[in-house]
Amino acid sequence: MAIKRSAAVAFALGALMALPALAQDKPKELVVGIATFLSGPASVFGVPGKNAADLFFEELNAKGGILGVPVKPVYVDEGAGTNQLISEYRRVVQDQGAQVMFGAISSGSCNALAPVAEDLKVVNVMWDCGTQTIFEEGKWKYSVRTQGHAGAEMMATLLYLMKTKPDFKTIAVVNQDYAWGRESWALFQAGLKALKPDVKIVAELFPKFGAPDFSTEITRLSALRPDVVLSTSWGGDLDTFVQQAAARGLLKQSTFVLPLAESSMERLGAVMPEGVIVGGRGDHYFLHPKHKNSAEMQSFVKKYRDKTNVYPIYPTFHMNQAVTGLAKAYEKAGAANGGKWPTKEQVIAAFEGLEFKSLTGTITIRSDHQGLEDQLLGTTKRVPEYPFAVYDKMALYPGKLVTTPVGEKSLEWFAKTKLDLVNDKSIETFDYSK
Amino acid sequence: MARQYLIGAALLIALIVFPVVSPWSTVILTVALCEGLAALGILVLLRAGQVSFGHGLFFAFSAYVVAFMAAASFGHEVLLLVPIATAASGLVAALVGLFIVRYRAIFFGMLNLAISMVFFSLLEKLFSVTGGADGKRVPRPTLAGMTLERETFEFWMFYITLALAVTAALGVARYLLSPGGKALEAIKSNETRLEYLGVSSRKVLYGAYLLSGLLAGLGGAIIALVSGHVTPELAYWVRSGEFVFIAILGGVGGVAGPFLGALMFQIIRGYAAVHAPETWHAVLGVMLLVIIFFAPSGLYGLIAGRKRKSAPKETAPKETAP
Amino acid sequence: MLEISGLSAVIEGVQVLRKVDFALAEGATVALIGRNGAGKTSLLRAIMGFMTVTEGTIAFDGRPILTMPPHERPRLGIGYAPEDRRLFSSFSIEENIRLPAEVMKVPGAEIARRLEGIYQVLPELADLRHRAAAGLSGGQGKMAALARALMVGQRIILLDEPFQGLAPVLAQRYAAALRALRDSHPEIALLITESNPSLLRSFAERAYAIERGEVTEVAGGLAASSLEAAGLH
Amino acid sequence: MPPEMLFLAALDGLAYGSLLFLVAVGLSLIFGVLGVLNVAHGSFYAIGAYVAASAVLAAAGMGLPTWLAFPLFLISAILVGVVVGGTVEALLLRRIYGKEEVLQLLVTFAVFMILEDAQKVVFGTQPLFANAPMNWLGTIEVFGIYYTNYQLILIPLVALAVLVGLRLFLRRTSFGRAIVAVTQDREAAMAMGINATRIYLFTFMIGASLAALGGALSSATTSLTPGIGSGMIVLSFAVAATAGLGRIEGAAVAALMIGLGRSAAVYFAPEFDVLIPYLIMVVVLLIKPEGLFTTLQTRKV
Repeated sequence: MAIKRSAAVAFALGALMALPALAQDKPKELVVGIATFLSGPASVFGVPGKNAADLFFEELNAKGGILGVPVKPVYVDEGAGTNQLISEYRRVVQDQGAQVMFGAISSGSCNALAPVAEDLKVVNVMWDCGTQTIFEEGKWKYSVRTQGHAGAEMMATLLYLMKTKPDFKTIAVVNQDYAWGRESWALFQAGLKALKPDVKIVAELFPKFGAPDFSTEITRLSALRPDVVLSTSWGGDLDTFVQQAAARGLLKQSTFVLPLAESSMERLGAVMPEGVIVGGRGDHYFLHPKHKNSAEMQSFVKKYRDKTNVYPIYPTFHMNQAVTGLAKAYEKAGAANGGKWPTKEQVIAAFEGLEFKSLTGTITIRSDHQGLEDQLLGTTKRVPEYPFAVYDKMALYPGKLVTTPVGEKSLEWFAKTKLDLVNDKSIETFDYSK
Repeated sequence: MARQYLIGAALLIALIVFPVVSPWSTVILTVALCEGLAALGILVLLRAGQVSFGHGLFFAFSAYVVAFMAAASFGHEVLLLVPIATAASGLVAALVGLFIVRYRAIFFGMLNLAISMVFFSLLEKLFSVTGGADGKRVPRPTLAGMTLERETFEFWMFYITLALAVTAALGVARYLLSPGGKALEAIKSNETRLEYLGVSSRKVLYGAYLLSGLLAGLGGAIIALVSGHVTPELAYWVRSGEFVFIAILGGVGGVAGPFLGALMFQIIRGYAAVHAPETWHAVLGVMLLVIIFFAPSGLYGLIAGRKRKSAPKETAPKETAP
Repeated sequence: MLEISGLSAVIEGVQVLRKVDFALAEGATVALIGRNGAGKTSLLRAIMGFMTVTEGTIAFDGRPILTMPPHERPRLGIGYAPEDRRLFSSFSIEENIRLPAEVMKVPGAEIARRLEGIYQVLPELADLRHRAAAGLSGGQGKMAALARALMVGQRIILLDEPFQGLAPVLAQRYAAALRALRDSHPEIALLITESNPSLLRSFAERAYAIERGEVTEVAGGLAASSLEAAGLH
Repeated sequence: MPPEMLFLAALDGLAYGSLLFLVAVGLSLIFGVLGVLNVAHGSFYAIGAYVAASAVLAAAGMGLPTWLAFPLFLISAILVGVVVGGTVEALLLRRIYGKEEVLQLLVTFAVFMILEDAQKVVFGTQPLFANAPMNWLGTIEVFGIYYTNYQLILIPLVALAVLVGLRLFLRRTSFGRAIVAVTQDREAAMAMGINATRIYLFTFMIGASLAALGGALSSATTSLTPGIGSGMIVLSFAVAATAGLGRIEGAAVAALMIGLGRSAAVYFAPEFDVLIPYLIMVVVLLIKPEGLFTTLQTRKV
């Protein structure tokens, strides 16, 4: 608190400048700035991310912090708009002395922050954003992503759809009208054309982000009766869409593919019927078939539920990966540095090739700073244990299988997809079990 | 009079010294100056009793011009980008102004809002051209032919912006004292009388609208350069509302007001971001209420001393010197 | 009944009433004569509570009413017909006339009774009662405004320049209506402002002159000689 | 495109336009009477939605029957209008009537900023929805396509009831007439014994309640997330300005135009979907500066 206040005073008076700790000297604390949505519609991810971060940092500090240095998170509101975010980001680095930044949730923010991080020479962990272009079109020395990207998500979704419903003939898409909605569809479409060139795309709808009403879209889809309806929407938009579609019988007419539905499952409760294809931007799921009974998972789910009253959703797992990845990178860099406090450059170097355990699997950071993360998809099923739908007929796609190789561009890689990928031997499958 | 020069000079000296004492603040100060420029444009229109809830249009337009030009090979120079983008915004203001000067009061504000929202929606919708809601990155251009490191670039951009802001403020002050500026006040107090005198109030307002568009455009061009990224949010109505907020916060009594307001706005927002990252909107809202109810002539009025407390219809003092 | 003493008032810092002393007795008819801008309207508005009063008192039946909010003053039985009519244009004539009684929750039967009385004084309005107020001529409008003031003016009626802008025929008609009112309701006090005193000569018992916000009583009422003495002719 | 699709598009537009009308008419009423363009109007919509959804969920939690949701919508709307709207008017707006328009606007802008955060603090950031009332009313089949009775019938009916009710209230009741009188001439109305201060307060409460009612009704069809108010406010501005500020029937027509225009866009030119309301507004204001339904002679409300 005292630090916070002095920072604010410094801000107001401009009298003080906290210099970043010199390399090798262990700082009194490691300030980690976290850009997350605290306002606006995306706070459905931002606030759970923050809640999880509070838990993980508390845990980390209870175990002695990173290399014996306590970690202190500082939050920045992504909802304030990109320009404001950029100046807040700078302030946290230059004024509050953050050596590490977590930025951010929105791909737009990540794109905007990556060059700023280069300029400021600060370790930038892209903890949640998905755009695959960031490391495919740019080279960022100081930025690293501790999770998979949109390409991996869409590839796994496509493979799962091809496997569970191989003979569909028509598809319609209803995505939010912004970069993610557009990009994810472009990727999916490229892959679909390669695997199933005769599929007819009957409607491409991009309702406004945050639209309160999808009646017209639903009427159109009801009339067109596509075999498959894909929507990569999330948050309130997805909830609204599924609710309105369910009420009007559309969910019974078409097979819905909702790659981000994991984060809406608990809220949608009884609305979500069986037979919907769902995913969660990676292998994150509190009922992960391989890890749901691990001690770490059990303790996290309990703590998180005690704090927030709801089950954890994917951003909390992404936050876990960012925090764990950071701690492991520091340990690796520290070890390489003879136990001394590493420089930021050493930490970044340590990220390359780093492998660490997450709550649901293993993350590997590639040489291009992109994380490899497994992808879990399933089909909804209603069970008596939970008042909401759970995953059944799950398939776990290894990150390496579904992530665009280093040096290739996702869109081109998708266009080359081969059908044998659908039944690759490395894909594990599971059914729901208590 | 002397007091007003003092305020301006004190503000200027503080601004000149600040970045040297506290280098991390240059960008925030530059952003404040840009918002101050846009708010100065609002002030010009407020003199005529007109309030625009759509100046984000000009702000965003020039910012996007910068973004597009900077990405192209021929526009990689600050000294080229800023004047061209500002002129482009001026052109838009000249076009919009043609019909908008026919409107007054709430309709003036509404139409400005509507046009800026059309532009905002286009920026979001035309994903393949504008990058949609994620916006566009602005690569750092050269400055007078030199390729600069971030810190040096920001340092110089600040002083260039400061010089531009001072020039703009002095220019606006002169304008407000000129017959055109005086006529502007007549639009607010008694437009019919103005017309009787043979002055076309539309022409007068057109001039003011053009000027305010240019000022907002200048601010937008620079903000695109220093933040290195443009998003449609620059044209959103809340942003336009902030400009009016800043103008009132600073006080419309003198041209230093908007800059005082912009600085205060950044300071409060920064302070709120540290202490209440989840409720910084509310902090700003409360601040705005406090100013409106307890210091209706704004910060400028507070410092310059309130002169006309009794006249409820004219909360805006009429002194025009900086 | 209405006692005004030492009343001063300002509009945007400019003094428009200066230490006005003025009295209106039960059933009296009083003229307030003055040029445009002399303060006639300001005095009436002060009585109705629309002025910033800087000093002095206004008492009604011995009770000070300066602190009483404007909307409660009509409830004392004060009816007010502003100079520029100010009828509510989207209502019909009768709706306009009924409005003040309705908002004061006067019982329906009583409203009907009063309406009947009003139509007796102003019979031409009875035929126009369903016409929209927006479409009235100047004379009809004045009549309607008078009628509306009558609806609540059980004690006092304030008429601000009722003859202003009326053609001679209509002015005569209006004066006749006032005389009819005098006859049928002798208990109601009338305060009429005018710039042309000759119009009121036939029925005003007392007259005051107002000049630059200062009020003086015109000795001997509106007799020609005293008007000349007061410099009003 | 088969002709019945046009009809179906119109049905979608009707439901959407009705909801828009409910919110916009409150804004228009407040402007017509108080002369204040209330930027915080969208917040009343959002708060109404949150309160209604919470009430419906709480009632369901207590095992109460679903139909109770409908009276709860009304109660929540009035509660929000009276408590939140009333507080804003009595505490803040009352002090700035007669000041410059821009100051009044900014006061409501400040209220908007404060209420945006207040919603987050009170209701959290997770999407909230309570769709039981919508499902309870069932669906209806039109040309082989299912519509919810809630959206296709209930919401337009409520909008119609509000339109007719407001009209009757303003024309036929003495309180309504007092509102109209104050709108046309505040001072003359006071001289007729009308308490203008009270009229302002009640009008503001009614306007805010209407926005909250729109929110309450939408809470059964849509997910509530932070920021729903700020989108709604510009849309209702567009409706109110297109109609002519203060015009009640006009707001109904303009809301319908925007609703129909939007759903036509989804069918024929999806790219123009979000542009439609603003384009309609710009075009109308350019041709008729005071809005579609304002003539210089007639007064507001």
